[in-house]
Amino acid sequence: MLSLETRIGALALKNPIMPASGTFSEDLADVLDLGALGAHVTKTVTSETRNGNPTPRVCEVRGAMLNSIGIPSKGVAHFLDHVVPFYSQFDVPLIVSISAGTADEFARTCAALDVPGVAGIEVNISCPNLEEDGKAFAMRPSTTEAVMQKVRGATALPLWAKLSPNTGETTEVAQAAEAAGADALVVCNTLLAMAIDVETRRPTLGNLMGGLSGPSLKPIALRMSYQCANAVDIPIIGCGGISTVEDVVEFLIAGATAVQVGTATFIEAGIMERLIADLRAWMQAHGVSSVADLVGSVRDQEAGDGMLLAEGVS
Amino acid sequence: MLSLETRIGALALKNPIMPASGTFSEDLADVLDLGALGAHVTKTVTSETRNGNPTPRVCEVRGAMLNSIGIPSKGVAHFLDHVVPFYSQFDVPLIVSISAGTADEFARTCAALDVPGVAGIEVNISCPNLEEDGKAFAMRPSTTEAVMQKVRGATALPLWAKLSPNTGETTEVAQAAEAAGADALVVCNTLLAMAIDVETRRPTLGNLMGGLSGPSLKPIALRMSYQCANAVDIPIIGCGGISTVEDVVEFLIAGATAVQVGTATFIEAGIMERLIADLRAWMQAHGVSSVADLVGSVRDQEAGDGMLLAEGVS
Amino acid sequence: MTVLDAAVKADESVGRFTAFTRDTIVKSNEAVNGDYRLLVVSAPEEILNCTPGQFFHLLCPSEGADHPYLRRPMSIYGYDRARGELQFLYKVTGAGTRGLATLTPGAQLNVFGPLGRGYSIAPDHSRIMLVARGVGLATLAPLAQQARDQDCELVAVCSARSPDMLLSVDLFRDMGAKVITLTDAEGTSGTQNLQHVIEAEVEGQGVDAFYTCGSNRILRLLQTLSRRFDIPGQIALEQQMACGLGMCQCCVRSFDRGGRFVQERVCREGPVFDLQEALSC
Amino acid sequence: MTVLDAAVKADESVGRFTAFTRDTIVKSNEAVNGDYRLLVVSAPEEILNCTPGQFFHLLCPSEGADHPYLRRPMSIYGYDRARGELQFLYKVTGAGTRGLATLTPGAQLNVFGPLGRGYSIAPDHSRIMLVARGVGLATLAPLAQQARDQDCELVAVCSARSPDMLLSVDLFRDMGAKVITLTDAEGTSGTQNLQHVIEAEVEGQGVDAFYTCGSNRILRLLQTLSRRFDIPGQIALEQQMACGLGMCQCCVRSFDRGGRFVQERVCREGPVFDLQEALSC
Ligand SMILES: Cc1cc2nc3c(=O)[nH]c(=O)nc-3n(C[C@H](O)[C@H](O)[C@H](O)COP(=O)(O)OP(=O)(O)OC[C@H]3O[C@@H](n4cnc5c(N)ncnc54)[C@H](O)[C@@H]3O)c2cc1C
Ligand SMILES: Cc1cc2nc3c(=O)[nH]c(=O)nc-3n(C[C@H](O)[C@H](O)[C@H](O)COP(=O)(O)OP(=O)(O)OC[C@H]3O[C@@H](n4cnc5c(N)ncnc54)[C@H](O)[C@@H]3O)c2cc1C
Ligand SMILES: Cc1cc2nc3c(=O)[nH]c(=O)nc-3n(C[C@H](O)[C@H](O)[C@H](O)COP(=O)(O)O)c2cc1C
Ligand SMILES: Cc1cc2nc3c(=O)[nH]c(=O)nc-3n(C[C@H](O)[C@H](O)[C@H](O)COP(=O)(O)O)c2cc1C
Ligand code: FES
Ligand code: FES
Repeated sequence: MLSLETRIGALALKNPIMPASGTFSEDLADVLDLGALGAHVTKTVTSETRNGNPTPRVCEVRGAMLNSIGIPSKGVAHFLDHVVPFYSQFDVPLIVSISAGTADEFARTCAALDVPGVAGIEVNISCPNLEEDGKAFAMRPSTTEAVMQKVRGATALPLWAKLSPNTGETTEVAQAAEAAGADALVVCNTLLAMAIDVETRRPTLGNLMGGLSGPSLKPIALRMSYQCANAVDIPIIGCGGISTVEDVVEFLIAGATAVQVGTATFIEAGIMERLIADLRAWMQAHGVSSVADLVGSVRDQEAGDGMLLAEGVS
Repeated sequence: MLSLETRIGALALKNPIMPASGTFSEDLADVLDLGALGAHVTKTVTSETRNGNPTPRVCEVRGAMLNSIGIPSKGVAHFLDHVVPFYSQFDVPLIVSISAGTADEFARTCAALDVPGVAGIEVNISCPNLEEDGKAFAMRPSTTEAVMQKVRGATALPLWAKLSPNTGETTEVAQAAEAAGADALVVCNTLLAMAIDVETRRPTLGNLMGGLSGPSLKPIALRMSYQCANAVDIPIIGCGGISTVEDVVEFLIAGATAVQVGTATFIEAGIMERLIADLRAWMQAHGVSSVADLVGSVRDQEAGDGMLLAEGVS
Repeated sequence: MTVLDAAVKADESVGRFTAFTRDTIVKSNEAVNGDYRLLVVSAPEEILNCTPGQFFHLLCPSEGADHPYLRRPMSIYGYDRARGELQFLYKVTGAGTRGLATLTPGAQLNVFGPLGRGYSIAPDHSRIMLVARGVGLATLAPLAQQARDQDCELVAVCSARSPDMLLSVDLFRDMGAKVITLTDAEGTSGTQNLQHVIEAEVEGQGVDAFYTCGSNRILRLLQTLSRRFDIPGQIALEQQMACGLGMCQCCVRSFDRGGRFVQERVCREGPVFDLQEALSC
Repeated sequence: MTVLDAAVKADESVGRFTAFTRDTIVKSNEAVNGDYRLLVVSAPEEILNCTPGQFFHLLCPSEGADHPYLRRPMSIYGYDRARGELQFLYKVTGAGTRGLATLTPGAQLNVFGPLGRGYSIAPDHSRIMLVARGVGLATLAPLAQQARDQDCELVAVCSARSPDMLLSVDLFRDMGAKVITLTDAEGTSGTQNLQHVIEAEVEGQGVDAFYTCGSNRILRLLQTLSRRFDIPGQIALEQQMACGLGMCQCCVRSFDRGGRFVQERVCREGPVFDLQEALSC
């Protein structure tokens, strides 16, 4: 009786595979059955309309990509009128990613989206804090806590805090989000990076710098997922570079309860559907009957191979 | 009159290519002419002998590697007796990388290495601060400044501070190092990461987590090099994932005055010699006669392609 | 990256889905003149439900030091359902197209599509004109067949360095189009002369719509003539792409919608846009 | 990764340098029995200055989803300066060796070496014994030739599942060694019997030194016998490697040097170590 079900707090997902914000939209219905996914996670939306960053907005680097899309947004009103109704046709939890420049605006945006059809809010705190030095909220525990407290006060919906790899305080930020009432953590967003065209000497992104995503990010996101799973008691949703079923399983073993797939969808549009099938096959082949049997099953006490008994160095 | 010469403060290097600490030793003389390199940078040494981390100490991930070697060290005394004399046969500046658990021990180690034959000290502040919460000195401006001030007081030799990518405060750390008297910044060390063998469910490194190096690190190290070059007035030495002459040129354009080559040497032992030749050829082909003409020549004011004139979103 | 050939699911998915990831087999891949190569692949039926102006997103093979990671967008140069064939005409410019150029007959090429919104010929139009230069011909070529299928006369104004356009010229003639060639070599491809040629057609037998792609110079000229003669038009644009499907918003360009700038996704709202709304750059 | 074939510099570098990065050409690469494959490459002279027990660090090709990034260490199974030939005997276990297995005659294989410290036969030794099991034979094989070159008698005790060892047995016989085969199939490969066999040789014609590699069981037995009979020995060990040259310190293992544990680099101080100092694990 193999089951792919998993739970993120109050939310039951039919399987642990969902899209990452900004790499998914209604348009994917042209390619696969959106009803098959564990959850739907929409592109980050802001309360007002926004333009996003100058083009070029993406470039590729060795085995990965950079993006500086920014958060072009048609605003919450448009989102409520056009996007939420679209997803209501599916029996899949709809998670809406939001962003804002201040904690209060986060709360207002969150409240406006607390409507039937929205199953949860993903709080994208990787955006600049406009009231302080412009550093992303997710870079510090204090600013993370400030935002999460405000949004917690604004809704009873499940709240997922999306962490950033651009910090030296991963576990502190995770704990701050938990303390402020987050129901789960999404680990993680893109990592700030850059590339320059050596022929033109121009940065390859219009915005100079952008976020690294894809396979190169995986070992970093996996480390952060493991650290967070050990630092908090709320579920972790792994995200970063996932493109094979082994990647999915690796995140689950590290402590994630579900995963998000981003950039891989750009390379193979139907990949999420395939990963669901592959995960079932992997579990069958390995005699694992439930996702919960994988989650956090890392044998971290048995890491060393015991070959070093050194008291001195030759 | 093409010249590969470059200057790092008081030090004149015959070319901008040097090894990264921990990926180089006397043993490379079996393979190439060590006299051809721009500088020699030794594996981090501590004052006392140390064992390093349990094995397995390395593993590979997609297009990159993780290591948790740690700092096995035979101590400063052994270093002075055996290593410094070896390098004195070459007309190449010898840069000694040091580490310690406290700022005072950093200073003592530095003072002990201020001997003829040593041309500069690379201060590897990516090691845990034993007096505070165990976080690496390089993760915060305050701890960076504390160490750099002490070592500055201990020697008149050129001091290079080696920054870590595991921080959300890259420019603040860079400025702290400069303020405390660093003569140059090496940007950067490895990025904390992890991998798990899904069959055994064991972490693939004996030490659970380790540092990511190789091509995947490049866009991150390049971003940091660019940020630092804009934040401080001392030279930047780029490091991270460099394996082609285009990589070298990209770092120079971003603002680095020289580069360090690490992991690439494991794949192609003679790569540094080749990069020196390739750089000469590249400069020739591009009509560039001196390294200084490349350094910091990024056209960051011309990044966008001007295709977005949006006032609204459709 | 191993990509599942989902052909097994083809039956149930056709109709419901519009874009497909499929492994195709290279039939030929030859240089057709100085800069361009013609790639012909055999493709399953479900991906051949194409409209001229649409594109495929190609997973280009790695070769040597080149490791193209993202897919590369490529206009449909030709599609033939009966023969199960798909064609691309491309110019080798970087890692991805260098990879394409290494494909030999029998090799696999993974394609994703058809994608985007193509050209349309209004049912009441009986004489249309396409104006193309260089690799733009690749995008406009299938319009000739469409015009013939709709019993619409076509005037193809082809501008190029002398020998480059020959392939498409033959193709256009085969489709019964009136072909006017303007070449740098003969000094006939300048804007002035191009304008005269177009005006002569408009004022002579008449033109119901303009079709073009790419070149800024041609865009500006056609916009002027289109306004002056009140002739509608369509243009196919290019922009860097990641997803190709409308999800990532990387491929936006600005358009002038009645004096207001709006952003649209080239992969989704385009690549074919209204001639007047397009902005040259 | 394109690796420079630095053959042009070969002349000036030989003598001065001891390890070289070179592209070799595959002559053959065939399964020799159930688990093992024999890879023969033609190699330039400067890299054939080998000692038995040394290894090369191989840049294994990518194949499908496998992208081996680091090099893979592989013992020298055979080297022949006159024929310009280098041989490896390997077992397919993961991404790197799967890649090796795809190599066909004519393909290039980039190798780095020879590396490490090999076995040595003391000038005053006249009868030595090697004890090997499984793929360990790959490492010990070239010792037979060395023994013959030094006019030293060799007893080769080869333990294996029945058919696996045949290749090396023939090789040892060709080199004039006395070969004793012990197999699981015949029930002769147990520790007890192995001990009897070795004791018989030691107490019979005598043995001046033991040589082995790999297996913990054999290591422990040989350490006991070596102490009891005061016979020196050498063992080749394995450990994961990155640089292969001594720079990265990832390949360390612990050794017992007179009751004190010390760490040594398998790639540099080894892979061949003193039998008594090695620790089984
Ligand atoms: C809808 C559409 C249809 C196209 N049709 C054709 C065609 O039929 N024939 C043809 O030769 N070319 C066509 N192009 C351009 C083609 O996509 C690029 O030449 C190709 O992507 C270059 O890839 P590369 O790796 O060889 O070059 P590189 O310069 O190395 O590419 C680097 C990156 O920039 C992107 N890029 C570079 N040039 C363009 C471009 N002009 N448009 C969009 N992205 C670009 C690449 O996709 C890649 O992500 C089309 C582009 C679009 C958007
Ligand atoms: C000095 C030396 C000589 C060797 N000689 C031979 C030989 O002649 N024939 C042979 O079949 N094998 C030999 N091995 C083992 C061989 O190196 C490994 O089987 C091979 O590296 C496995 O790589 P893989 O990618 O196929 O397997 P994977 O398991 O996918 O390898 C993953 C990583 O672990 C490392 N690794 C795995 N197994 C070993 C091992 N036993 N020793 C060291 N690193 C390992 C790999 O190098 C790689 O970095 C030798 C090892 C050493 C250290
Ligand atoms: C083009 C693009 C746009 C993205 N937009 C958003 C966004 O709007 N909000 C957000 O929280 N994350 C965004 N992300 C980050 C992804 O959700 C994800 O965290 C990241 O890409 C790492 O996962 P991956 O390696 O699987 O892509 C975006 C990523 C990409 C590549
Ligand atoms: C095996 C290994 C050991 C290292 N040891 C050290 C060290 O002792 N001190 C240090 O400052 N950096 C050390 N580093 C980091 C490198 O110097 C370099 O900063 C990093 O690897 C990024 O460069 P690369 O991608 O070119 O390897 C080590 C890296 C590796 C791979
Ligand atoms: S390429 Fe992703 S939206 Fe157009
Ligand atoms: S493999 Fe690098 S020191 Fe041995």
